[in-house]
Amino acid sequence: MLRPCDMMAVCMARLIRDGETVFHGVSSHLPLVAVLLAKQTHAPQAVHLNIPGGVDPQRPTLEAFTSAGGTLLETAQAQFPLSEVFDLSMRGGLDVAFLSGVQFDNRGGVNASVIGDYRKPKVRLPGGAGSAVLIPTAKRAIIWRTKHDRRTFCETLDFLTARGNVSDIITPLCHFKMYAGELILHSIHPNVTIAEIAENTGFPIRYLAQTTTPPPTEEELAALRDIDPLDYRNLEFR
Amino acid sequence: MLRPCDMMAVCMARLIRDGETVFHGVSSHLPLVAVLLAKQTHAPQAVHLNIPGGVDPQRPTLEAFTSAGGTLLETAQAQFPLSEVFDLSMRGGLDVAFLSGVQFDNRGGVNASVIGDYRKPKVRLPGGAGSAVLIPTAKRAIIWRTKHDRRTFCETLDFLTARGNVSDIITPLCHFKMYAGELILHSIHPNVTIAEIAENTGFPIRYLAQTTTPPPTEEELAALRDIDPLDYRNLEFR
Amino acid sequence: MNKLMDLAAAMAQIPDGAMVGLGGNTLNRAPMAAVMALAYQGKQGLRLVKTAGGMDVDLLCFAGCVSSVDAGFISYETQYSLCQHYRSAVQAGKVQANEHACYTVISALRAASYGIPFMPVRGLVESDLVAANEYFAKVKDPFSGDILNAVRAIQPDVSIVHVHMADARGNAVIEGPQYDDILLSRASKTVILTAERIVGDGYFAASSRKADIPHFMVSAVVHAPRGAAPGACYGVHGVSDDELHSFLALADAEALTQWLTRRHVYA
Amino acid sequence: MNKLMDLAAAMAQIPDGAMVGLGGNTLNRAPMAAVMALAYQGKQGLRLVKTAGGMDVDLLCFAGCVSSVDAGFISYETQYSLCQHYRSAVQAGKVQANEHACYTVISALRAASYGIPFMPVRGLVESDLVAANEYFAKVKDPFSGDILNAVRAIQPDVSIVHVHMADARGNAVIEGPQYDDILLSRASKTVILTAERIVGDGYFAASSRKADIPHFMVSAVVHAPRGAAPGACYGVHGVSDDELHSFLALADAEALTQWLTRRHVYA
Repeated sequence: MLRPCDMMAVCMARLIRDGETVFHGVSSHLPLVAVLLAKQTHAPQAVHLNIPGGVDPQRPTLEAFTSAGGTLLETAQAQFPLSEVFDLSMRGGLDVAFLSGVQFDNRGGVNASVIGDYRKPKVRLPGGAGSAVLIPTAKRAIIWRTKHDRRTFCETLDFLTARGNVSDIITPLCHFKMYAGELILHSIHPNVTIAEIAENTGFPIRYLAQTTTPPPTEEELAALRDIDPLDYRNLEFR
Repeated sequence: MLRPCDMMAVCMARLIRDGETVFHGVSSHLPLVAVLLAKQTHAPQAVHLNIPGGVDPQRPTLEAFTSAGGTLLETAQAQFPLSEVFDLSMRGGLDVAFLSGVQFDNRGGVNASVIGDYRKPKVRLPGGAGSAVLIPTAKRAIIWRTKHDRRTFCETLDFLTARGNVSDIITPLCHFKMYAGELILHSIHPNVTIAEIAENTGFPIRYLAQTTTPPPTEEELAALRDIDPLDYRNLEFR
Repeated sequence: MNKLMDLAAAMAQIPDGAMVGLGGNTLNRAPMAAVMALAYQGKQGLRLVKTAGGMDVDLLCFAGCVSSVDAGFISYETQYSLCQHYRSAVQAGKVQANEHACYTVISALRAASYGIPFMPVRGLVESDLVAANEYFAKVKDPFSGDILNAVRAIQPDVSIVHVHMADARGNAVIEGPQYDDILLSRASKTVILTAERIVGDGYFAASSRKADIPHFMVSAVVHAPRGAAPGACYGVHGVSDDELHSFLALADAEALTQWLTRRHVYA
Repeated sequence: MNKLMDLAAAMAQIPDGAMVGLGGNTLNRAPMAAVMALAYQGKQGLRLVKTAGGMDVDLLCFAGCVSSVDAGFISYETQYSLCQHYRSAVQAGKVQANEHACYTVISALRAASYGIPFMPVRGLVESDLVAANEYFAKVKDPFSGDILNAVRAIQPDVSIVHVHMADARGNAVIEGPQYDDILLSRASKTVILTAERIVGDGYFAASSRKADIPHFMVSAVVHAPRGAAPGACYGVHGVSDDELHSFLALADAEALTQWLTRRHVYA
């Protein structure tokens, strides 16, 4: 059985190119595992950056309660904490930032702030964390979201936390890509139908070609089990 | 025989009050010794700040070639390097900065930049180091200068590096103090005459009272020898 | 100067309405013992500042101590999920959520640390946050004439930082990730430390590892072993799952008071 | 990626006219071996950046490599006195002295590091430096309307930093005072390291002391023991009085060439 968390982690990892500087923040076990996977497979020279400031942690012990804990620093080569990662992005040196959100429109807009009015919100969300500054400054902002429904992928955002360089959005159903300013369907995960995606997406699905996301290879799955033996990549689905 | 370097070090040390944050920079053996002297005598809680970032070095080994070397850090309690000392001053938290210069007017102006035109100088001086930002922001800027002549204490500066909170100027001859916006003679060092000072000062000498700087006490002289056994406080006079 | 005092005395230094910076990050090394003492003392109108807060912000909102929160992110991260008390308090209009990017909190603290009233920032290019919040503005680069965003300085009245070691004067070391705590210490008017361990006066002078926070910025030092629990403290302990669940299960303010009282008695 | 190369190859990466940041402070841990190699290679038009420079700036001015110097202070400090070659070059109009306060160099490097075109600064309230230099300007605080000073960002093309330890990829540690070198590394487009000691690839991962400069900022690593001599390198050696005097006694450019050649042969 192909689990969404495995498909998502693999899909995210494959977007990381060798040598790129890559950042993930808090509440980010899936990207954390994806970065470690990329470094263990096709992108050994990717530079793993994170909040505690551990550059390229070597086989860190993952922790359930945080993706920003000290184990990412203790096995690292160099220290380069959050403030410096932000600075790096601001001066144009960050290749990839992994971010999330709660609502997305089909023009790369992200809402992680509120449902309803900003000052009198119906739902106060956790907030965009780095999004408002990283999405416009990182070369590519890759979004992952474990919910895929019409409230998440909607025509109009309640609030625009950030718009900018979103390049990809990965969900349990598919991989969207920005193309000419529009979020289009790039590939459909195995065992998912395009009808299912359309049904759960609040804007019209457009695509250049109907392709299927290549399923995880045996090597990728083995690496995932090795990197994340306690299955924290599945935390968001529990 | 009372040496100018001892008189100056003692005079500078006495200006430091207990508990104050005090900074000196490069080319500053005299203030370095003065701060250590103050901490060893009347101001044990003064906070000694310096370029290498050693807060309150304990009996540091002094080095001839620099007043900004690593020995000030290795025996310190905390690290607080130059950039942070500047920040502290900028936000209003630095009590005393020791600075020097080459020309001084009687309104607290300091020139450490050029003799002649800024772009085509007759003499290019080392530069004001921290002066331009510390003199206006530190609560008191204390100036020391081992030359006392009419070119040094002049009517008009060739260039104004900084003006601001100069509180005192210590020379081999005397102690000037700023009073109501004017640099006035505060005390005359032992064995110096007021005529000698007037002769070597390019602006009129004014004072509220003719007083003599109290000479170093035996305790102060003993502390100086203890702190600075290789006599680096005399470097500028060699 | 000996600044050692008990937690209650240190927290009593913080007046209602104070702007309070909180150290750590989400459930990592947040100053939870201090936060519980603030709640126990019934502080009012605190204005909290943090890049990424979690249980600290949630608990203080639950206890009714908070009037505003300036932060980039408020959550327990994934395992313990959302800060429901923070969320409810904002939705009820009791707490004003001043959403920043985490970086604009950092930029605002840097501005305070540098003694300047604002910091220019890249980013925020297309974001409703700029128009929605008075602490963002446009500034013109005096050299190129270009317009960019700026954030207003944030100078907390006090920051509370949980450290691994401190001496009685307030020299302190944080092991492992320091998050934004060193900056917080510089940006704030003063700092209150809670410390796992109190070391002797000569400790840092003799060590090659110098204190990260120098004593002259600190007004109180509290010996508080496990002062970050039920969150984690790097190198000392992880999260206390049972304690976290007992807090998350609290039904109402009365239950919270009992929970705090029980912890206070045992402290 | 192995970035180890010899000093000549590393310096050959620096083109004429480059803006070059220099690590260290006065005679403390300045990258002297690299500086001598730059002089030996006959670089032209270098634009030097440093808070407080000494022999490094003086030697490059003597060798005719420099077109401008942005710094707060240029001197050997008291014992070895003034930088006569720098002074003469400025007075002859060959080198433009862009005088900063040391702090405005720091502020300008911070601006570059933060990707912003300028940094507001306190200080410079009454100073002829503001009017005399185009890199200072007035900026209006968009919140209060107050006017304050600003300094333009400085982004060196490359900074040269002498470190105690580096691995072949460019992770590096500076022991003792770091001066403004960490900031320089962040503000510059790239960094060239000269290192007392080269450590193995796993060194920093296994150590609790993590590298201060991460590998991805570095383009070249040179093994250069005594790379700060005749200046001092904290914990390794002090100043070389004889060598300093032999340099200070050099009469003219020809003597300098011989002095550099001799050192190069022995390097």
